[in-house]
Amino acid sequence: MIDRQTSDRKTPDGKTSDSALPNAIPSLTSNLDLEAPDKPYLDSNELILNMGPQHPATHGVLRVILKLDGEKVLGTECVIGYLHRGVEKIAENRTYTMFNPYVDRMDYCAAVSNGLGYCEAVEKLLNVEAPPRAQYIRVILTELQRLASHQLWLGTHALDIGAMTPLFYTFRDREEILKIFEKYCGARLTTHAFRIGGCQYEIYPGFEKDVKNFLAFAPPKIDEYETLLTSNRIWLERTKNVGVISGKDCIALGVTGPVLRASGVKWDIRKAIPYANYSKFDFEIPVGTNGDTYDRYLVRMAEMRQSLRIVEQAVNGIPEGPIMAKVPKLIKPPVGEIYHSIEAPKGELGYFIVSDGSTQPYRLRVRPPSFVNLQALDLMVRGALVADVVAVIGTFDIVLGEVDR
Amino acid sequence: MLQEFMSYLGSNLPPGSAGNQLWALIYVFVIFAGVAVIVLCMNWIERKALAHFQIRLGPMRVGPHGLLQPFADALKLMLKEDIIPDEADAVVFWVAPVIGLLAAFTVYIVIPFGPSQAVTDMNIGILFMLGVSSLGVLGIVTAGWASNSHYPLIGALRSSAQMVSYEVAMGMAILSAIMMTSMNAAGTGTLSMIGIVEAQQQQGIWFLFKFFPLGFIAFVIFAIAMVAETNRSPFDLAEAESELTAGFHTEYSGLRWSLFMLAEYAAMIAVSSIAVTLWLGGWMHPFPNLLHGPAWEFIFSLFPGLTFGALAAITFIGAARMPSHSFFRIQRAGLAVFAALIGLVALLLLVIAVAGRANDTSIAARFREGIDYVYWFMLKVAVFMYLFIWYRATWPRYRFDQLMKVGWKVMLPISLGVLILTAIVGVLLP
Amino acid sequence: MNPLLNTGAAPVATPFFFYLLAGAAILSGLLVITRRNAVHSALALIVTLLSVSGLYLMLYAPFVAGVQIIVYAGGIMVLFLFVIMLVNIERVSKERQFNRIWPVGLAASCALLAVFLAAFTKGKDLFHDRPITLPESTNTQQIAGYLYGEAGRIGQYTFAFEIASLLLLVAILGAVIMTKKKI
Amino acid sequence: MVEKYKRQYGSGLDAQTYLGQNYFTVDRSLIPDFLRLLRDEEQFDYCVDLTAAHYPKREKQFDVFWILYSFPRNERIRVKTQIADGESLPSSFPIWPTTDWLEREVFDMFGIKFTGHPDMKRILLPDGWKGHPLRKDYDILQQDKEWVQINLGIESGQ
Repeated sequence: MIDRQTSDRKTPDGKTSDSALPNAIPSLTSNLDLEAPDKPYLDSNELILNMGPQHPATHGVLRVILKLDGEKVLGTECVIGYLHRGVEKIAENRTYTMFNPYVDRMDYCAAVSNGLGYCEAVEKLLNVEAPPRAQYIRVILTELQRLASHQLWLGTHALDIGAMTPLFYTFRDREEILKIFEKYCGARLTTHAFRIGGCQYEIYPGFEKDVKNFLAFAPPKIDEYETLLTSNRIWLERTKNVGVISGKDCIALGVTGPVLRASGVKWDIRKAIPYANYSKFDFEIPVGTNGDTYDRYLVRMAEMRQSLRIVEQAVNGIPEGPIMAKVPKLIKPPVGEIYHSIEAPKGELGYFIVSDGSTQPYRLRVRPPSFVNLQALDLMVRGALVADVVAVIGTFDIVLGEVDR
Repeated sequence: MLQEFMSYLGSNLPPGSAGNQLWALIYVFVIFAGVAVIVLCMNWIERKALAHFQIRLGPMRVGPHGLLQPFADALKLMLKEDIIPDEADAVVFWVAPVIGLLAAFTVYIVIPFGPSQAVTDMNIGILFMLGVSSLGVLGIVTAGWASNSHYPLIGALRSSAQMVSYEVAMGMAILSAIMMTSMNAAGTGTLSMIGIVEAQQQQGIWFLFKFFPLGFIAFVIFAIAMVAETNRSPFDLAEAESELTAGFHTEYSGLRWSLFMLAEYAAMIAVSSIAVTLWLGGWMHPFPNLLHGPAWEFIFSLFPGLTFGALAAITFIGAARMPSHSFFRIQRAGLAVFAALIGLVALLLLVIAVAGRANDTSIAARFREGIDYVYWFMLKVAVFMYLFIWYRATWPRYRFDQLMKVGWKVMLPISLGVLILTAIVGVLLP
Repeated sequence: MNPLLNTGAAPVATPFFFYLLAGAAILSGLLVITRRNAVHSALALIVTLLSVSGLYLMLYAPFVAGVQIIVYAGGIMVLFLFVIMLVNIERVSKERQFNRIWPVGLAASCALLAVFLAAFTKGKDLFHDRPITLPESTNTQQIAGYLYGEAGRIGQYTFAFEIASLLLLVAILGAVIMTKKKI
Repeated sequence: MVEKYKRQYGSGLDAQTYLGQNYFTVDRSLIPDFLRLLRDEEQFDYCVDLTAAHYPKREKQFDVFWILYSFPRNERIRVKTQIADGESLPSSFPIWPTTDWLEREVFDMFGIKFTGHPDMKRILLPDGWKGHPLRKDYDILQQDKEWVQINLGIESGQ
């Protein structure tokens, strides 16, 4: 019914040479002749619709310019930068430890994993290894944060498509995780839980008990979300083969995280390049088949269960020992540059730090997953309807604090 | 004057067809007041039920358990400023909600709450209802046009296209139900609403169960089309917040906007009462063929009293469980008074039920019958209302093209099939 | 079966309601032709049609009244409004309202007026007011009888009725073909 | 792998490793085809990131980094090149479409133009903004006062 350009086109000679790739993905922005000369507004059946920064369905301040023919989307252009706070410029004027809290403000839905990425990057620069007990605590908190971020995604995504009830279920359960964060490090959202070299605080006495209670509390709740949505006729209708993207296009566009895994590419940094001794825990990586919105939903639901498995193994095996490695009070890493990336809930979150031997990083580059994933929006939405644009923005699970930095 | 007043009470004809304008007028006012009260209660129940679906409490602050919330809303809407966009077409902008309201309310003169409890017994009852409900589209279209801005126009066009296309499926389903009425002895069906229910009474079976699968399928088709007709939950594309801001009534505010809400709820009640009349045997108590005879009559006549008694008990428990902090004193007292009120009504109903049974021709007997009829009718409509709310809590929203696909490619063929099958089965079976 | 339409007690057509509906019809009729804005005249037309359907009810023809509401007010007028909305009417309202050959129109309307007056004055013996003979079965059954024939017999007009529906089918197909841009 | 390319390009290229992460420092002239070579022969099919760093005192002021990763070989390398201020680089959009927004951000922050890029304009800052913030000479409190006054109508951002 909707003539959609199939995304993995083959060139005439069948080889997907690089010449095939670019025109396989028409240049993303220049096709939108926004300055359409003097075409009177309503006469041409094309319509420039502005899903502006304050639109209820764009998660945060993202402005999408849609070029519509009736209901069908001809092309989109994302205008971002409304939340740009110049984090990388600030980093060049702060010492390593002072910059730690800024990192939580970038992807405010998954602050703990931002902190983990930054601390591990600086530890790699200092060539220091956090003690095992600290690493276990870090793994528990990061996986709980992944679960909370996925729950937040599910609530808002279902709300965009029209189902109001899941939002309240997911937020009720997310509350339990935030309580554990609050007891451990005093903050619920921007937690600043870790320090360079390990963890700041010893785990409070009831920590294992709380986490174990949560492990018993969570699985039936996830089943509740599944019963609400997975076999819901209208949910299937609204998400099946909407915003389809193939594995090859994902890799070409640098899309990572659940979106990449839903398109059939079995790649997860926790398994590919293990960090924070993830290699000690066994868990699978859920993979989708045809890369549509429904597969991304299934992949994230499976990831929630995997995170619980990891937390369970980590809580039972917390080793004794110090929680802070020997790190000088004032961190002055040697001259050099390193790149370190972790598997954040949205995708590959990377830190590229160039240090010139002083206490302040010479250049700190953050590779945000949402910023790079958003480029695929135009390809996935071309030929779809306006309601699908809303659904696809939802499946990306983008956070504008991370896109704009 | 008094003679004419008393003369009507004896006859068992609805006032309109008995040519008694005075009583017809009184009935009209009673029904409109009743619908307004039901809409207020619906507003409260919808917010509370939706809240409890979503594990939250819903309005608790205005009055005990938010009972005064609807009145507060109504007052707020009346006092709120009524903005008219400047280039908007003032006349049409004012007329649109009035059309919507007219279309929604004129349907009530034909709805049979009881054999003689309808305003009038038009002999083209259902036809009249279909005609007036199609007028509702006009209200929406003019509202979208009058607000003279981009989103309402799209919203209005979308929802009118949706209503027009689901009216077709609805019409077919109603046709198959009417065909069933003509299977009685006289061989000629009837369009009049009271006639339909009487046909079900004579055949001693609800049309829901008649020719088993057919009646049920037609009922399901009507139930779905009815949700689409009133722009409610899975089909509420007109007010799809995520795409168009609020559909055709974006530019409305204050009292005018509340007129639209009133029209929507009134349309919901009207459409579900059509369903009740056609398929669930209007004012008949359940299982007419199995449980009849004076003993069962008496038991069924106790039901109204018992339900109100149960309601009173629940409110009393609610009042008792309220924390005894001084702040809650007024609220506890308020709730207790409310509970006492409902208890009183329950008592009254029970007394009438008992008195009415004694001798059949007395005023009490007529009252008891009247109350029974209206009670059963309203109970079935209440079940439909609860379904509307339940849909709203669970279903996500249809995309516009899927909505049209379901309307034309799924509902219409099935309803046509049911229509033809009912005809064939009707002719073959005696 | 429910009793006859009414037991012949007070007739439906009370003078008050008749004058009310007739007045509304004439007033809104005038509005239709005088309003400059197309949407206003469309709404006025709807009011006219509804009041005419009220008049039908007075003539013991409820079926025709119901059809009038459904077909005219509910169906055709909705399409009118759709068309008016999609065609932007700024251009139309600027054209001159009266075209040049208005004398011909005036002459025709005077002739019509003369015919009505003649019928009204001399018509006393044309329509002798005999009592209304109520149809033995209700109006809807009577119409069905004509159209589809009493139980078993083919009615006088069944064939004509089917041909009319065929005509409608042709019209629908034409509409589909014309709008078939690219489906 | 490193020896193969050393023989092929000799002077223009040398490979170092630091803390286990090896990277090439490549001369500016080799850029487009060396990257294409890496992608086709060595299957580095995923360009993780493209950034730059500003060294005002050096004669060639900017370091531009490509961080590449190969799925089949599960290996990550970096390619570094140095260009002077005002010079432009051939865009690597034809090789990896993901660099579209990354290059726009580098242009936005550093002012390095990429020739052959489909839509070379600012991505984070407003289009009319003058100055490139991540340059060392761009003070942290500095703002494009003129843009702020025209568009926001306030005296200054501070």
